[in-house]
Amino acid sequence: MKALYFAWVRERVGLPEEEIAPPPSVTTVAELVAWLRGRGENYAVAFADEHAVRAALDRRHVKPEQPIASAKEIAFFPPMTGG
Amino acid sequence: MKALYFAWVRERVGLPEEEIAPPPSVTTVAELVAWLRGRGENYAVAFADEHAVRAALDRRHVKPEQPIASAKEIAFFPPMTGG
Amino acid sequence: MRKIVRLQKAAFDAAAEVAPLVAGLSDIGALVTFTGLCRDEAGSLVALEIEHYPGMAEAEIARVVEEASRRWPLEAVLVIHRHGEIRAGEPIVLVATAAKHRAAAFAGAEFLMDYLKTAAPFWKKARRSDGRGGDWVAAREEDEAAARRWERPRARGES
Amino acid sequence: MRKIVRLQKAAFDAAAEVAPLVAGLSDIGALVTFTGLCRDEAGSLVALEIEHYPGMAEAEIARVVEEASRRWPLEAVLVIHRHGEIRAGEPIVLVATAAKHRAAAFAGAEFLMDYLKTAAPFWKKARRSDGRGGDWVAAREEDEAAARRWERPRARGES
Repeated sequence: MKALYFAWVRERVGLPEEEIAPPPSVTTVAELVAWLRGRGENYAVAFADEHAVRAALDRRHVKPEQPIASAKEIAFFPPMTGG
Repeated sequence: MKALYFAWVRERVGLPEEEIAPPPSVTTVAELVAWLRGRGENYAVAFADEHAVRAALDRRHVKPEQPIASAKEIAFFPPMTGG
Repeated sequence: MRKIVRLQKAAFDAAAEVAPLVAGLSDIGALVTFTGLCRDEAGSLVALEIEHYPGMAEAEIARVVEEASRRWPLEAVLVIHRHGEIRAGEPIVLVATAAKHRAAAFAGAEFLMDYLKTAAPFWKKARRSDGRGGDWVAAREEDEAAARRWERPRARGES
Repeated sequence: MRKIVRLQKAAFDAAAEVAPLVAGLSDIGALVTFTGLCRDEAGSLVALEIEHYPGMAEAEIARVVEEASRRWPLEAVLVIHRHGEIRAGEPIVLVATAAKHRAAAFAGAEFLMDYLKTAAPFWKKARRSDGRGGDWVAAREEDEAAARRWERPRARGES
């Protein structure tokens, strides 16, 4: 699946987007975050505070407990500051 | 004192404004309305419904119990419909 | 606070009126404008004839603007209200408020409109397309209720 | 309901955008516009860099407009949101709502702004006049609170 990073999550990860292939044991957004955290210092820093990062699955806001199921795109970002 | 009439109060009275000289026994807005009512059929019709007519003394909204005191101008009109 | 208040017969262009209100103000985050228009009521209304109480209308609007600026941190306020004949589709009233944050600008504009509706001495007579003689527009209980909600000790966005 | 939604880098002229939204609509009594501007924060801010999530930003705005039109009898809705560099004093977002009566137009515009602030995927980075590297603007708890008030079953002006 495709992972997108925005704002300071993007800056800390160091990438705007990438293809990721989590193992089958990763079934929820929270589990995916935990898995990403283990991929390197940059991810560990970006996802250090669980409550600071929001997620969208296939472009819809989701909670950490949301199953990833067959989503094609997941995005991580800080709380929004538009308008 | 000067009396002003607006909207359908003006139409029913038949005048936009006039000089009036109520007797000294007329001390409040409500008493002035009662006195006007006795001045003719047009006034009786215009002031038939006590709750339908609002008043302003020297250009400030007032309640019927307000003393007229030394006001120079009194206006009568229906509820406002501006904006 | 910058302030523009005007009564006039002539139509107005909302954009042209609002531009000078905020010109040069660079620390404004929110600008709310409200334009009240003459509805044709599904084609049944040709025009409104708006009567006003000269002198008191200006005084009441000034009082309401003053009260709004006491309640919210507004940087600029504009009120333009027309009188005389207003044809369907034309603007009747323009209110604009500018503030650092949007809660104050929105609340200020709504407050001004609610009070203009119920406290400013203007009266509307309708001219109908069926040729019927004009009827005076009745005051709406909803407008009275809208104005009453500001009587609570403090409202949202109030500082 | 007439609907205009656009994301763009370019600045916009609020008046020029709103005119076609209501052109030819003669049974509208209320037009509310909200312009969100880039504050210079007492001279300390030079510009904002607004990042967005293409695709999702459009989808979220469409969803929020849809929800507003379900809650209030709106005749026209416009949302324009900029991204990229926005200098102090420039407009960032424009929301306009038109309805027969003002309660719906005001409530619709406030609702749209509260949701754009908290649900549309945009992020602001500030460029400061002291040359400091940009800091990401933090979300305001007031904005979250403003959005939450619409979660009540029915709000004022709702039909």
